[in-house]
Amino acid sequence: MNFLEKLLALDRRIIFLFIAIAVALPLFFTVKLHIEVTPVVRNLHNALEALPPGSKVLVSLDYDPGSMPELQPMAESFFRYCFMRDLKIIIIGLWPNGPIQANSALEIILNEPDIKKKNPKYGIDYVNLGYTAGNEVVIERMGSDIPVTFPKDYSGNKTEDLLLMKGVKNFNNIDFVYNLSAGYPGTVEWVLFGVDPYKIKLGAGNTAVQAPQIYPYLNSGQLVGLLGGMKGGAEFEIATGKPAKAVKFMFSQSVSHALICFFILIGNFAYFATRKKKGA
Amino acid sequence: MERIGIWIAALLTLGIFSFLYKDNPFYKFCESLFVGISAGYWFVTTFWQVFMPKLADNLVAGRFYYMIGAIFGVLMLLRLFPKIGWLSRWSLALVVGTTAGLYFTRYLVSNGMIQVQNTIIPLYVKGNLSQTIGNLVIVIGTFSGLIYFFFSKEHKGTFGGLAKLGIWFLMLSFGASFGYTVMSRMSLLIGRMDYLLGTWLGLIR
Amino acid sequence: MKKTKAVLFSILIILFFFNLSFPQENLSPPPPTEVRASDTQNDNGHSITITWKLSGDDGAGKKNVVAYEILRSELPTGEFVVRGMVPAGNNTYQDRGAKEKEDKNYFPPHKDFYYKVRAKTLNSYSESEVAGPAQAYGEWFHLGKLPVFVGTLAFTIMVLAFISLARKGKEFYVRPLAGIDAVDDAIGRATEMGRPILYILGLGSAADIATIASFTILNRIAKKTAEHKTKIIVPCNDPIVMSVAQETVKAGYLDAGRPDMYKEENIFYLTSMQFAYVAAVNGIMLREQTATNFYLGKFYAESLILAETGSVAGSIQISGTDEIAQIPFFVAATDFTLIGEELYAASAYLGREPLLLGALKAQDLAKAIVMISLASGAVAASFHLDFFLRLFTVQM
Amino acid sequence: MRREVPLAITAIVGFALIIVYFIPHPPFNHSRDFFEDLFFIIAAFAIWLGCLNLLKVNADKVYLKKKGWTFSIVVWFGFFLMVIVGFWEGRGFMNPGTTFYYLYDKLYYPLNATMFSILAFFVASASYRAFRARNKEATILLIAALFVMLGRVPFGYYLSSWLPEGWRLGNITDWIMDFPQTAAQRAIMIGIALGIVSSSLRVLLGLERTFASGE
Repeated sequence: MNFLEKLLALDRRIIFLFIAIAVALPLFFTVKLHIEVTPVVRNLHNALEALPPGSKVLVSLDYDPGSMPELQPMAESFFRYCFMRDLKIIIIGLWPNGPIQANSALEIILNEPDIKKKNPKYGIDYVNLGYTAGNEVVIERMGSDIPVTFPKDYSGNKTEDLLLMKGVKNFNNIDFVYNLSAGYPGTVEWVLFGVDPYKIKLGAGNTAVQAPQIYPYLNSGQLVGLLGGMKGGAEFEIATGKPAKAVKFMFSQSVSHALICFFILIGNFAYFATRKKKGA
Repeated sequence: MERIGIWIAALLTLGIFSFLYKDNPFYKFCESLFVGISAGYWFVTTFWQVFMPKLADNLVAGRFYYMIGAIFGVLMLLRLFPKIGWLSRWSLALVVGTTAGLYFTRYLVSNGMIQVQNTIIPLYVKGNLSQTIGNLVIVIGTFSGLIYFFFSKEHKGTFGGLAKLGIWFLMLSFGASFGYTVMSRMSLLIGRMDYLLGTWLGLIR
Repeated sequence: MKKTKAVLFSILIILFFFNLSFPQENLSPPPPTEVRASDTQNDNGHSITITWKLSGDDGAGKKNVVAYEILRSELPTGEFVVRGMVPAGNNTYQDRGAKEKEDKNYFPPHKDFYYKVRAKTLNSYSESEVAGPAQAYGEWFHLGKLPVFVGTLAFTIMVLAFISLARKGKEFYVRPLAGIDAVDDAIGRATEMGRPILYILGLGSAADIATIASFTILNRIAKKTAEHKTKIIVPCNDPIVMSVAQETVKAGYLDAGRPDMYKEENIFYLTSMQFAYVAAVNGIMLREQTATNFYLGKFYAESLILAETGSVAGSIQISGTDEIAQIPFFVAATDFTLIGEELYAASAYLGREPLLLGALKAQDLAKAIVMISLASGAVAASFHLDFFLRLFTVQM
Repeated sequence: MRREVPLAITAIVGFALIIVYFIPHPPFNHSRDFFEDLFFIIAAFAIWLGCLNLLKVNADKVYLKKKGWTFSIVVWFGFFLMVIVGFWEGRGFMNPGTTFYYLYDKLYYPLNATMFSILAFFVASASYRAFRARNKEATILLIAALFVMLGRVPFGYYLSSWLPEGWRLGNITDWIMDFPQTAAQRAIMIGIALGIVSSSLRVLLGLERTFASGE
């Protein structure tokens, strides 16, 4: 067995160890990395910047804790942005866990000093209407009547009694929709059942696994912008000038990607080198 | 209570990770717990989020035709009794029919017609070279990709060349998905590591 | 009468020329005109659509109209109530309500309603004339879905036509598919080596189209293994999938004339847990030293783990799925991959059954139509013609 | 009876659903929702079936004292822990602050998330041991993957910052995602659409009938 063959037969536990180090070690360092904001994120940010203060933004959180590392930072940075810009937030979920995720993100954001100064109030600056079963049918029903689709908010208050919901009947009264999605129902359903029939303006954040399947809708203009995976989240944080969790994790993400690339190259090199020898 | 919970969660996380070194009783324990807990979790969740709202509430509201769901559901359970187990095929047939019926129009529209509609774009955009090239790439890529999936003609000559181009487009897109999937998995691992090192041990902030 | 008109007119002219007296803000805007109310098309009968011509001060004139309010009444002279509001610049509104009688926002069909539109500035408003009566009613056919209807009908006819051609004995050509050609070699190899074949149906339920396609492929492969007297192992992760798989394999052995060789214990249920299932399958691969592994059906995150283990164990691997996110791992780590549509086509390939081939042909014809429309549509669109685009435009 | 009835049920339900798709008039406009509900209800029963199966398999293990039977007790424990707490909590079982949510947050979530994060390790091992540029197609795939993996993290910027703006790794990745990737996704989606439509039709017409075979 020569060196290359030995290399190929490397115990996978050594590879595992490399990955553990590549992910864990960078977490201890705060490195200021250059994060470029890609056009798809820039477009989303521009669309949001164009909203005048007081605009009503519907946020649909369609994921469960399984996708938290990727989507939770996006939820947090979006809420932070809305409070700073005085945009009114209406939270819903097509997944049962969505509104719960929203609450845990709000808990963090509302305790940040900058936001505390603004002192956003429930019912005036933000509401959480909870979850309703029915997948894409919920979107259709919201097109005709939001208070009927969500008669009560998460804590059991009547939706009509909430100050923020005064005058909100259907998508006509919503200025922007932001969707965080980890699968079905999610961004694709919002495009097909929200954007196409009701002409809503839609921006989305997706897990990286989902993102490539969402790109066709970006290109056709049905989607304003997209945050893809943790990197998308980091770009949004940079674009809004508030680097937070996703930016912090980017160093780990970088190192681990580089390591995977290195593994692919080395593995293939060793494989073809040993094969050639055998062939000769 | 919160602190105890964090300790339990951290130990379970380590237990699963221990499998990477080798199979061991600690991992076996965590895995068995996971099997039991997730079955229980889904049992409870479907009860409160499907059973009650979709079946019980509708029956209470007087929509008795929802009994059909209960009947076919019970037929499904007959599988447990070998002698009349074949009756469960009826519920399977209903599920298959529903899936096929719903998928037929759903896929025809959202994956088919809407994608075609979005691909019918001008090949020449006045004064915008990069958009022109981009549109060309999209139309040619979609077209040649479909050629690859064409089964009635052998991939030879010009046709074969287009099919080859199609498969290159497909592979490029698979490469992109590959990269994005790796990104997702790494993010999940970062999330766990952050939990262990930050939330649990407090080593990083 | 004439005199008064003339006087009024001259006052207006004077006001216009001197532009004095009234502070502008108190002037109400010109009302919306040509208000029309009619049933909303293609709906279930609980909505009326109102259209109007914008007020003269909306986007033009004083540009001070900010919104329109839509009011409804059951009588032309009756009490009008506000039904909704849209921002300035919009000239349509769909007044919708609930379909349930007990809902307080219930919108009764077949009942007369009258509408008014109110143009609002920040501190005043003006109302249009009353429009109506209009009734809401449900349609029996959704015109916006006409392209889908045509597509459905055309496709069904194509499938039936090709099937009847096939029944009459017409031979259809299909091009060779690398993954399918490899199946025979793979089974042969397992026979030579005297090792078993592993067949994984994926994590889908028995109702998933991918799983259904995989059942048919399993049936053909079981037949071949029966002919070669090679053992086939099918671990399942769903009890229903397992019992269907047992029947499928049994039928394959029957087709090959070897029902005696069928062993039910080789088709078994492991667990429904994704990762526990994979761990168990990995164990089988290493213990049984399987010569060939098939992964056909719905696969999720486990695709990578299966493919890696098989690759390291040196098995020939043939994979196929319609889960787009998993195809890359199969392409990179297995020997042959059936990509998306190829998986559905595979059952027709392996069986060479005329009926299935007929359906495949219809699929190809549809694809050809799509490709032609795509190419000519793009050319037409370059000259700003949208005929082809409208062919595929669906209104939900 | 055993074979014809299922095939008939499938065909009737399936074709009815396709037809009502085009009818907005009541009562047909709700029938799709109704069948979707039926689907979920039957699926809920199927989960019961799965759970009963799981409990039975593990009870057998304990009863026969098979290898590792102690772990089967853990399975039972986990299942009934969740079920008892979940039923006791009632409809608001998942609200933060409930015991069920606590169990979810401290047991289910970490176990589930860790199971998935283990994939990161397997990706690494597979990229070293199994992802081979075995032919031209796989080579293109791997090269595109390398581009995206590097182009999507800040490292890509440092690797290619010497290139002129617009030609860096990040820009190339953007371009791949916006155009060739989108094109290929559409081709696959259209192909899958035709495949599903045709397979559904084959199932409804009773041509693909393996699912109806059985005892």
